[in-house]
Amino acid sequence: MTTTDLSTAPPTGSFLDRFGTTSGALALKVRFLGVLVFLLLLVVTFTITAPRFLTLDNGRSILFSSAILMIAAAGQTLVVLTGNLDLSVGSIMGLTAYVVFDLSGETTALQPFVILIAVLIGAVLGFINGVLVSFLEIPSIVATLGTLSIYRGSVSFYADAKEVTSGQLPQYMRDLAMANWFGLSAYVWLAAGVVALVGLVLRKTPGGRSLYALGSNPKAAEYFGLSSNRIILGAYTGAGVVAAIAGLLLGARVGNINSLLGSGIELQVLAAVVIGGVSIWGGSGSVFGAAVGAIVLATINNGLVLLQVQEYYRLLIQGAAIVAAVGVDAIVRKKVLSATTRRRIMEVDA
Amino acid sequence: MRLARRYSWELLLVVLIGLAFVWSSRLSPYFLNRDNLVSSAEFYVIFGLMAFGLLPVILHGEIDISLASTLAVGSVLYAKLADDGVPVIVAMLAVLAVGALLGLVNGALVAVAGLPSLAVTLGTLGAFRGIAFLIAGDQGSVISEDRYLVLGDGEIGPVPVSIIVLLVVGAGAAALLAYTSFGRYSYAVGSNPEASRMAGISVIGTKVIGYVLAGVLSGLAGIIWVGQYQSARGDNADGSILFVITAVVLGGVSIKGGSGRAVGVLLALILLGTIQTGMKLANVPGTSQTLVVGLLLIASIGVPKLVQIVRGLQRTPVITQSGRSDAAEPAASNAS
Amino acid sequence: SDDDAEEASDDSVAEAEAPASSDAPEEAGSSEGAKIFMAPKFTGLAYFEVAREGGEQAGEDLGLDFQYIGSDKPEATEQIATLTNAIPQSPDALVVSAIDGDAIAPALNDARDAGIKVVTYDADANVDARDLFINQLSYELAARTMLDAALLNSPDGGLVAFISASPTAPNHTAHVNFMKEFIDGDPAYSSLSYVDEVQFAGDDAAKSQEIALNLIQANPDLKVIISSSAVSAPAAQQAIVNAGMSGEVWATGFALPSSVRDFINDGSSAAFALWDPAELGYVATVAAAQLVSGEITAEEGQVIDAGEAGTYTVGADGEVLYDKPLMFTADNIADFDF
Amino acid sequence: MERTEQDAAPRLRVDGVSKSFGAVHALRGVSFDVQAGEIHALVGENGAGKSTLVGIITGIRPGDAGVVSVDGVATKFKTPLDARAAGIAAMYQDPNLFPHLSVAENIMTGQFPRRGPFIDHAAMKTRARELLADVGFEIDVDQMVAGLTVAEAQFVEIARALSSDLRVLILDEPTSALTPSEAEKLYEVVRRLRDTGTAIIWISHRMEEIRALADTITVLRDGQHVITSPSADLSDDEMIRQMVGRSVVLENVARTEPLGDVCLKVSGLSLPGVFDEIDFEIREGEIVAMAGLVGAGRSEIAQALFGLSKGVEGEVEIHGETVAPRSPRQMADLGLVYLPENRDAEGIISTMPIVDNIALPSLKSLGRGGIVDSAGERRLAEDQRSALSIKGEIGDLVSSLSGGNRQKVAIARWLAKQPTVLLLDEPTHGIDVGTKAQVHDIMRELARKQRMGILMISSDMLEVLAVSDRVLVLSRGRIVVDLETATATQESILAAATQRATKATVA
Ligand SMILES: Nc1ncnc2c1ncn2[C@@H]1O[C@H](COP(=O)(O)OP(=O)(O)OP(=O)(O)O)[C@@H](O)[C@H]1O
Ligand SMILES: Nc1ncnc2c1ncn2[C@@H]1O[C@H](COP(=O)(O)OP(=O)(O)OP(=O)(O)O)[C@@H](O)[C@H]1O
Ligand SMILES: [Mg+2]
Ligand SMILES: [Mg+2]
Repeated sequence: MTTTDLSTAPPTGSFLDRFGTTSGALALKVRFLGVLVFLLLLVVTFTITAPRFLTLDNGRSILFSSAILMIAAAGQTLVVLTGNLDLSVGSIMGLTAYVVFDLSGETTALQPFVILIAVLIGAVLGFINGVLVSFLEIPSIVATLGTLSIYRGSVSFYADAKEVTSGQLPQYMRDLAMANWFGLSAYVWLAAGVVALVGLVLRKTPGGRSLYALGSNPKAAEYFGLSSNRIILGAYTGAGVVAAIAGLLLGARVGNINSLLGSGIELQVLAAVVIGGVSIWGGSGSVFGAAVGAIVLATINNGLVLLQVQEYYRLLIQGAAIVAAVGVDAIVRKKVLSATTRRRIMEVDA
Repeated sequence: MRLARRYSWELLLVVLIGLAFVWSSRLSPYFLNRDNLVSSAEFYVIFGLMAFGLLPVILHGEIDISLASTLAVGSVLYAKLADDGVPVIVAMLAVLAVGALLGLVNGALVAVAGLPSLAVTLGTLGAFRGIAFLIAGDQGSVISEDRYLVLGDGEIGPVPVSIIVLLVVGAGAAALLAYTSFGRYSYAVGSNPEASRMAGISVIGTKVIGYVLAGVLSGLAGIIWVGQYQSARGDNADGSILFVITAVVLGGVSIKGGSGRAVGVLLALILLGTIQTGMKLANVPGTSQTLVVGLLLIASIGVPKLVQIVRGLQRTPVITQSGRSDAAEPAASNAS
Repeated sequence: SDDDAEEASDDSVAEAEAPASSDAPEEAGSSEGAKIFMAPKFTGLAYFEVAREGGEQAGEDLGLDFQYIGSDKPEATEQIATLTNAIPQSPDALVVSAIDGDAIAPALNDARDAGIKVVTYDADANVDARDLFINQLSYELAARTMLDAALLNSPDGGLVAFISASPTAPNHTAHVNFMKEFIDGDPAYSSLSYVDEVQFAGDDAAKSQEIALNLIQANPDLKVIISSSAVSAPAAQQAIVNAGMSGEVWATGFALPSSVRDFINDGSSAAFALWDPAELGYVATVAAAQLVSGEITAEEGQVIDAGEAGTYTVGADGEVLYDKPLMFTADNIADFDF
Repeated sequence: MERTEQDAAPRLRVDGVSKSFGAVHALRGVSFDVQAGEIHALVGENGAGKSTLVGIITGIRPGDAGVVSVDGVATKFKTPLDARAAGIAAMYQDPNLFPHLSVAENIMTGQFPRRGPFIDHAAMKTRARELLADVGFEIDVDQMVAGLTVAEAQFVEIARALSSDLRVLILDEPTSALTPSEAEKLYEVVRRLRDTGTAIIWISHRMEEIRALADTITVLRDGQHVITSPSADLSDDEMIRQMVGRSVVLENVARTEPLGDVCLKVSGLSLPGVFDEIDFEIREGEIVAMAGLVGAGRSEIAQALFGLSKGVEGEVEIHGETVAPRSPRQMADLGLVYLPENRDAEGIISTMPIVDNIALPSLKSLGRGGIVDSAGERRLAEDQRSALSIKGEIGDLVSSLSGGNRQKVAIARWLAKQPTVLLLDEPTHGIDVGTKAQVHDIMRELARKQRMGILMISSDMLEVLAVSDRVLVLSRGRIVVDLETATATQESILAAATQRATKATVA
């Protein structure tokens, strides 16, 4: 064990020197780099095995495919950071897309307010999740498992087996799904925007930092006077809003919307978040990691189609990637915790 | 009185089952028909087996969402072995062994490596499903040789073998938890893993056994699947884990671990089965069924808490802000 | 091929009528009041809703007690539960689209043991688990229809790729196999070639789109994506439109006209195919009613008279070919209101 | 010391504050004043209620009764943030930082400077740097707390407690994890703050530190206020007497039985950074006490012997056989058991009945083939219940018991396994005096009659003197003294425990 001489100035040694003494911080950095390395390895593997893989066009295509998952993963990140999770994300997406486009299809006057309505719906659904988890103290897995069914049930009830067809969508939403801005699909920019916005909120606002604080050390959060109920409520509401936006974009992209839209996507979203290095224990990870996680999943899907590999292997590879990701998380977590909780008992004089 | 308090959740379930029975029989005149009750019960055997498998895992404070995929591996493997004419007993043992192996994989990752169970089993959920498809190939298989179907299709007198299997497994689970050291360790580990370790219990071993049991029972469910449906495909039981978790939680098993009983799970299965059967018999649209099950799940946990909060508001606030899990204590002491 | 089917049914009308009526003396041709349940794969899909309308129409025409049952979850166990719970309600017949034809077979057999007639439509169950299968299109005809649609989109032919719902959907698998066979062997389709590996999208629109894009990337000279899934085909076309590749790549296959009307109208697609699901549902329900009344017994050669919807002859293994493919093009798309 | 504001109300007044946790009375009517510009030491044995008082003053938990006033104004803080707004801050005993956040964020959480909806990062960092500079500490405020050393983290906590209008600063055992040079740094900061008029409450177990710093000393004992006195008027001996003074005098019962063979022999036991070169033996029938300040590493030694630690070096012999402790299960099977100090978290499973708790470690030997012998189990529990006179029925939940009875359950579950070596960590911590005496009798009975070897870790001097045959005094991970109890006094033990051990120190 080393003793830092307190009188010395801030460490100014080489890059590695500096990380040598701060293993926890290093571990977290490595964890994020790890996702990128994993993505890089995937890219290299596919580039070697699938000649068509490394083209600009294919890159664009992968980004476009991952855009909606990125947004949904950004919302999920908010919740996972607090040490909870949201299994109802697919249902929120489906419900929002269906209801919003159905309403705007029938009442064209509503068309300009599509986004606003979606945000409202998402906020309400997320708020309900938040109340269940925070005030009613229902473990998040149970609460959102319940709302997964309830929200999905509600949308099928509402839809009554009808479909919203692409013609009913507001023209500007349809245009958006086709738009290309600066050589990339508008969706990619929007996803980048949402991720950046969520990232900004998480990094730069007091609320965002309290999400991390709560997940990082709930007891300390209490000592610091943070209200865990309010933070959790905020996280779920935010996640609901972001999921609603994802749903809206998914609906506009798909065109023909039925009440099943987005079902089952929660597992993909969780996978993206976990692979992206957002710790399932809460408190660590970034929304950018989650976005990279989404790209990783899209890359796997793309590469395997390029390689003409059977669907089954996709399931296997994705599963292995998740397990590997949490394995790395566990090691990182140990490092982080050991750095702050170890109490030095003996004197070690330099 | 003490017994009544100890089994208050089960009593509540029994009352609810009674109400559901009345409701269902009013909803549909066909409900109280013996054959119908039997065949409906048969339908829930597969979910019940997975629920009893999930029970120890949740009791230990963990979760396993990969069980339906394990079932699929079991069913397609069993079908494959049946196709190859492997002796029935050998085929069954092989499937159970593979179920155990898959459970062991989960258990090792969760208990030995200390990884979060939700994420681990999210991974193996996909991986095991992939294995099931690899075994099954593109097409499913149809099994018609009766000797392979006894567990799912056979009958002893008027009672289907599969129901007997479920009841035996349920009784076994109840006995395992109530009368064996494993059961005692399970509650201990789920209630307080640190104290359990300090008491010389192998927390890792206990959790691993839980996962292995879950795997074995899912494998058994796969065998029954083949018996009941005389076929197997890679996508068998896809999506059924939500129902299984609902049954376990509704059965009064705390998702945080440490409490819950097999009887509760059985009663929850009966309750869910009664409601769903009633609604299906009345041809209630599927959407309402989804809604009702979701609401039931949340209500089962949310309502007691809500009552507690309301009661707490009425009393002068004696606050325990310590942020510990002793938040539940006041209610318990209040009741006594 | 359309004509073939009608000729065949015309021929057999005379022979079939006699046994049909003599076989069931006690009910002598009346299905009035018969209780018929229609169970789609799962509820909430527009295609099945259209078929339901046909069933309801038949119910009205024949004075049936028609009910539509099912779960909104696309899971075999859910359909099994639905069917199991239909039996005690003693319907006279079940009209079923099988989500897993093998797995629901025992339930259907139970129904038949209880004296319930079983008719499958859209997706068949095990042959011995039902009385009749009203097949919308024979697998060969379905394959040809989709290839024809592909050629309408891309007259010069080119590379095609397939998206199916799942490896376990037998009709999709059969369609693909026939399409491959025809491309390999039939000179009419020799301008086409295909990507061997089939992709699976599980009737999920979002996934279909991702796969479509990946297929385009994987195969630069890809011309047509073909899918038998009424979800995947329009979704894939939408993905192509979104990607700004209309006119370079096309998606086609089976789709409801309502879901592809815009593509056809704006010229991004020349043709999609299907049949009339409402009429299919109508025919299936009529067939069920006639089984109930004893007008037919599902023997080979018997004729189902569905009034304006036509007459159909029972083929081998109780299979009834509806076989009326529809090709939606710019010329006729306005005529379809489903 | 000039107190210009003497006429005004005291900076902080604690008046009749009480607090119970269930059956435990952590504080009973505690009252004392703290003046502006003084360092006020708050001392008392473990469990005296010091930390509980800190929590009440800073709004972490409400007291049951009593008033805390600042500058004559009664306060009602709902959260620590309210307290901070009123200029009252604390550095709590257990580390409370967010490992994943940066140093600056940890310092400023809850009171981020804002620019619009955003945190003003520049301002935040500047402020954090200023506060760190105030405690004479310079580190990169952007780095993550997870990367800090323990001492650095401690200074971050202190910096966090500071603010421009700081009126009262409470430090709960701030130096327990610091080296002397680091501690010295902290003393300077505190003195400087005092000189600018802040009232400081300093909680510590270290004599020389209290002597060097405190202007005034308040002693708590068993949740009650004993004395508040200027430091100069309170000698070390007197202070210790006030801390340990008991209403019931524990009797020292002389041992009459001879000692048996060595049942536990430890040589050269080391865990890097925690304890070093620990050597001792325990004989059958002997009670050996291990004394020392909190944090001396006593629990760690016992835990290492029980197979709970990895990376332990050295040799352990049980009844002459060398063993390598790997797991509690293995050690319990070998007859060596450990009673953890953290009773509720580690010693018992409070949601299970008494009988289950007692039988838990013995289940395997009781039943056959994994089946629990419930009759045997109940018999076992009943025997222990009556032997240790545990209140209540064996079917009762342990959560319904008082602390003392919970502790008896925790002891009973090991006794049921008939071990030969007992490691008891603070066996009477936080239990009432009557039960305490009972536990002492039980220990004597086990050693003298049943010939067990007992290692008792205790911070209660009188208990050490009354019960043990021999005392090992630990300081900072090393045994500094090994005394026959007959020749030891409280003062000699405390003196040894508070001295700074060096490797050369041998008693
Ligand atoms: N949250 C709690 N629940 C139950 N009992 C508690 C709680 N917090 C403290 N106690 C009990 O209150 C008493 C006083 O504890 P406290 O931590 O205030 O003592 P202390 O003087 O700070 O001791 P130390 O010197 O060991 O830090 C102890 O008996 C302790 O066990
Ligand atoms: N590695 C560690 N990680 C976290 N906390 C630790 C660690 N080592 C010691 N502690 C904590 O430091 C405190 C004091 O350490 P320890 O228990 O070893 O001292 P002790 O001499 O046994 O004191 P006592 O038993 O009188 O409290 C304990 O509360 C313990 O939980
Ligand atoms: Mg304290
Ligand atoms: Mg200790």
